[in-house]
Amino acid sequence: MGSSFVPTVMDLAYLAGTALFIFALYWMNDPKTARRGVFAGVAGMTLAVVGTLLAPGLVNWEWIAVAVVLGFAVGIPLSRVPLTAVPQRTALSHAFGGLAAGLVGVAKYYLWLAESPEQLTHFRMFAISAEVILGFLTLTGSLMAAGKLQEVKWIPQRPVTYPLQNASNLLLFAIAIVCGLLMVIDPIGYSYLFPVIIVLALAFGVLLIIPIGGADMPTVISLLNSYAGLAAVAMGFVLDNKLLIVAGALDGSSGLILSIIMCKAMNRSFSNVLFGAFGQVQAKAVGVEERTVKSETPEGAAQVMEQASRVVIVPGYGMAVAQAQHRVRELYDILTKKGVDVKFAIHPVAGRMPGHMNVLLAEADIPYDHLVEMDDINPEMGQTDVVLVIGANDVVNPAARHDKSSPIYGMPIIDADKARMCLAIKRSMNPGFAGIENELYFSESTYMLFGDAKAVVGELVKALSGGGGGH
Amino acid sequence: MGSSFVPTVMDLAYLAGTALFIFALYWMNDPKTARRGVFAGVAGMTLAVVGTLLAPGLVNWEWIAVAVVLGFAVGIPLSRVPLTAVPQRTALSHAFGGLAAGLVGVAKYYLWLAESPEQLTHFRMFAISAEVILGFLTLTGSLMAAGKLQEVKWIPQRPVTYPLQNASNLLLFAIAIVCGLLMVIDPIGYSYLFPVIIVLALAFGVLLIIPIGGADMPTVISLLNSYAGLAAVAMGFVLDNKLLIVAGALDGSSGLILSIIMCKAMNRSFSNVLFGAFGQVQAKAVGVEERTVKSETPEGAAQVMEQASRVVIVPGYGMAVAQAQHRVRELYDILTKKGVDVKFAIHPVAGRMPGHMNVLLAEADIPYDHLVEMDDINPEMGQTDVVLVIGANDVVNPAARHDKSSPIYGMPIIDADKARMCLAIKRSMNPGFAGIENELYFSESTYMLFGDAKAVVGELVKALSGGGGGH
Amino acid sequence: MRRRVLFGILLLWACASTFASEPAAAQATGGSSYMPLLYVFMLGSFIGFGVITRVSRLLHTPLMSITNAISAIAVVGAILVAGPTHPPIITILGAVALFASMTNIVSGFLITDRMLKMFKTDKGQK
Amino acid sequence: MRRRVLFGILLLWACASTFASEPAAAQATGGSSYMPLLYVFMLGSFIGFGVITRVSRLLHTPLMSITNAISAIAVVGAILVAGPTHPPIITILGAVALFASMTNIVSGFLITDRMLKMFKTDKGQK
Ligand SMILES: NC(=O)c1ccc[n+]([C@@H]2O[C@H](COP(=O)([O-])OP(=O)(O)OC[C@H]3O[C@@H](n4cnc5c(N)ncnc54)[C@H](OP(=O)(O)O)[C@@H]3O)[C@@H](O)[C@H]2O)c1
Ligand SMILES: NC(=O)c1ccc[n+]([C@@H]2O[C@H](COP(=O)([O-])OP(=O)(O)OC[C@H]3O[C@@H](n4cnc5c(N)ncnc54)[C@H](OP(=O)(O)O)[C@@H]3O)[C@@H](O)[C@H]2O)c1
Repeated sequence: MGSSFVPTVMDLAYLAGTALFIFALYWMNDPKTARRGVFAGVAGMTLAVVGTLLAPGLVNWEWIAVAVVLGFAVGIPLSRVPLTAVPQRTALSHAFGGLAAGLVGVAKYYLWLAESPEQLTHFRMFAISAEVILGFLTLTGSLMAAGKLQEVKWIPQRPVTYPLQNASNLLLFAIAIVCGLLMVIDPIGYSYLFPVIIVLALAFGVLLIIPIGGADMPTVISLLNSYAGLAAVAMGFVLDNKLLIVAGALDGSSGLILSIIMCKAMNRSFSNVLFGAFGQVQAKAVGVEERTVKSETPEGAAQVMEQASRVVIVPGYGMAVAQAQHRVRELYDILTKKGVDVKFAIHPVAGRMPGHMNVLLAEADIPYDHLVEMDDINPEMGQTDVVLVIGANDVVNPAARHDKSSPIYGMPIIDADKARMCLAIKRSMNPGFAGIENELYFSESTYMLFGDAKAVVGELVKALSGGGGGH
Repeated sequence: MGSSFVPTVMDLAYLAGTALFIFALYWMNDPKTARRGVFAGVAGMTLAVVGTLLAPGLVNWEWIAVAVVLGFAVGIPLSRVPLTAVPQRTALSHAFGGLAAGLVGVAKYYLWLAESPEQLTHFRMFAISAEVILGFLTLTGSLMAAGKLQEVKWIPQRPVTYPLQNASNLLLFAIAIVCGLLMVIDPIGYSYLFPVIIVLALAFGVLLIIPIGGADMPTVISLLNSYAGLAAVAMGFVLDNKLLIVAGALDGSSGLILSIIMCKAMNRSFSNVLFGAFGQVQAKAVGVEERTVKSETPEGAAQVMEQASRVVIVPGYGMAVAQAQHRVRELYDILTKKGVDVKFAIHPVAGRMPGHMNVLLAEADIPYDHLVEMDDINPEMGQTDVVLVIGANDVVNPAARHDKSSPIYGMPIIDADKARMCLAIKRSMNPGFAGIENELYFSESTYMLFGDAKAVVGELVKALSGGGGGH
Repeated sequence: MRRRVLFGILLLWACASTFASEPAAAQATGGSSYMPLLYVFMLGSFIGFGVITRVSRLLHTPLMSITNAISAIAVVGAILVAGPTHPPIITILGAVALFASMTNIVSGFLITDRMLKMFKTDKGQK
Repeated sequence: MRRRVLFGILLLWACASTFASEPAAAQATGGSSYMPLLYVFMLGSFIGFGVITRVSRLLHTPLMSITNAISAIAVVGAILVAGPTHPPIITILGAVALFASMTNIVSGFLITDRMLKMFKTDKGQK
């Protein structure tokens, strides 16, 4: 009973952990059950860790304890980053995930090579190669992505291109694959190729990210999430562990689906994101004929909104940068109190990560049932008195609907131009992410409110509360 | 390469078969892709069969060929039954499924017992017991259900009850379980218990169905589907075959979910269906005060419908029995041609199996996008001029909404009573499935059209086409 | 509904794992060989619940007949019993099982397709 | 969307099974031992696609961080490398991997919960 019983407890812990992870993601389908999902995830992870610690033959308890304590020491501060830094944090943590997968693969390979080479079957070697390539590629790729997002000085934000870039990257990748295949054929004889694979994977991660603009990073991060998941799957194949395989497959599909959703909402293809060097054309798009722009004072805007019966607020990346969400909340409160019907229109790729606006507005305690998705709010736009655009640009650019030459042509947008009046808060007439002008801001019915989003919304609130007077 | 290669082809065929079965059910989510689903199912099954035929050591090709040919010979006619007989056919085929699972379990047990008793591990024996119990229980249970549905003479339609029925059934089942457990503990020593288990399972299948009324059979059939699936799962555990396990799990969940849906739509619980002996109270429900019923001639009804602008047709079990769907199609055509807006209101448990009305109306070529689900049509009932109830009863009984003492209280219904006028086709004032009177038929605004559904609808059509005259 | 489904999954899984721990404790060798099967069962049930709850109400009758056909996958076991050299009685059991499964496969898929062919929109076929 | 997802599943699966057939042909013994793992992978991917496509758009940011935490399941491998008696260099690799995974677990779950706590309806908490 004694020693044969422990593996069974471990097996059951893994089985239960697998089910809990599935429930964790299942419960994320609704904000009401989502926190239960986190609980299930934590429970699953705890079962997995405890089950593993029951494995026979573990002795290096000090090492384990130190690593765990350090993990907590670094992990807790990392979980407290401001919401605007969440993309970077996510990238960084994919780097950690890649590192862990890669290191385990390396350790397992050399262990088997030294102690029991017969364990290195072709299949295992295939799995180890996949794990190591995916792991190290994710490591450097995610570090680059995090750097670009954090706007670290020595990592160029703009896409860097050079002649034959895609061809040489492909060549490099092909070499790594060939080395991997050789090792699969003879895991022991070709053991000297193993470090080569590692170096190639590390280099490939860097080269893959260099030609991608900082602004495309969210899509890339999602893909890297997928790779990190697949690395965990490969590790599962190496260690013959089904929990790892399922958890990895869940992540792999999550990353893939989120990046597909982002690509679709931007009306771009994967290959365009990865190899299109999007964002470098930005500089060219100046020099069109001068057009007139009307601007308005916060006081005037406040008056208009006060008299409206339906106001729709369209938040964008600018609101996130300015951290204006709490002021927006005040604006929402005061308008609602004055009897104005206020809704938020959320574009799927507003901001810089999927669901970005939702979290920000939720942070400011705005009830999530007032956040309306693009497809649901667009039909109501015609009956809206005032649209207030706060730091959004591409997601309200009507060119996406009709200008076939525009780089964002075909991307679904929020029809802010169809409302009776549009107020737009931004600091200048500079373009947004896609680097193109927005004709909405030159339209008859649009009035600009120039300035930082936080400051302008603050003034709106002041004007509204000062002005007093019921509706 | 030679012999070690074949199992791999088999493995891959099974893997692909598993994926295809999942896609088959996935594609059933939409009528547009559903036929592709059947194709995937057939492909998966073909792969499974061909993969198995490649297994080494098969010699009895004549037996296999004969069985396959006979299977086709019986299967093809069975697939041509009229749609009204589909419930019976389904029950019969669950019986076949249970039989197959049970026989394989028996064969495997005696094979291992004779040739290699060490193969009979505790786990395998557990799986075999489960397979045999579930299989044989499904066999007799489904035969009983098919008999009740087909109204075979020597199987009583009404629930049969006797004192201590549930207790004695439970006792029987407990004995079977104990025998099974004893065999798990010592598969060889207790081998004489194996026939006992078989007999108990066969008996239990009969006893389980006896107390259930013929009209509750659809729910029971769905549950038996679930059991047949679980029997396949058990067989998968016995044979160490993952394809069987997945396919069985898919069926198991399908049966369970469909029966849950039915129970919910009838506002009853599982235990009420299984042990409630529903339907035996029917005889008591007579003797209420005589109330007046208005009736109408087909000609009068035709005139009313011709002048209406919105007509909603509520089909029920009576339409299925009378095979009136083709006449209903003619009625639909002629009314539509006269400019009347005609919709069908489909209650989830109208008829005798889930989706019954949809198939019948589809058979009569009525476009499925004109079939509206209960929840979607109810809000429109107030603006409907005429509701035509064709052989439905319980699904339009307003007592379900307000009469707490009614056995169907709480069951969601189609609000036919809220329309300006209601026309109801049935043969008499007899109650429907639940055996209770329907106050709708005594209401101010209801006019009865007595007669067989097919005949009455035919007369309506005649009156409408004869009457001529645009709208 | 969702609750009940979750409950069902948990129940199935709890039963499976309870029984699983028992024989493993009793037999020291190969005690974990059935674990992969349990995983497959658990994951298959999750997929089943996910896929079936998405099926259109319109198609519940064809759904019943297609799952019916799929559960005839017992044909695999029947072939493996009927095929190899065995005492005749075993071969007969296998052949009967094979006949029964084959009947279900043929009639199940054919009737499903027959029903599905009937579903049309205004714009004609499909 | 649906098409692409299906395509993704098929692709993953095709890759997996292609590679799977190769080592099996080369080594006669235990050639099928990895099949259960392939099944688990395939079924897990199906579940992943099914579950993730149902996640509310509202929660895509927390979704990214919770999957992030879950992919730190690599912790299992890290413990199994760091724990047993091995040459020190291996233990160090394992410990670093353990540290990295532990960081992801802690920060991933904490930040997800922090974000989810913010989502409220009009009727207050939850
Ligand atoms: N969400 C995602 O998952 C995701 C992923 C990848 C790519 N993207 C892309 O990101 C873009 C998102 O569109 P978006 O409309 O939200 O943003 P955007 O097009 O990048 O525009 C942001 C606007 O905010 C203004 N702004 C910046 N800082 C501000 C401040 N402090 N105060 C006020 N205004 C400020 C900027 O104009 P000024 O400089 O004049 O102030 C700019 O025009 C889309 O093109 C989308 O394709 C999104
Ligand atoms: N669909 C499912 O999955 C399912 C499963 C289990 C139980 N059920 C139960 O079945 C019932 C279905 O409700 P329902 O309203 O469809 O049917 P119903 O309540 O059984 O009523 C059918 C009515 O049709 C009439 N009828 C019978 N033959 C006829 C003919 N040849 N011509 C004209 N009328 C005829 C009968 O009245 P006359 O005898 O006076 O003509 C009867 O009142 C529900 O109570 C439901 O709970 C359904």
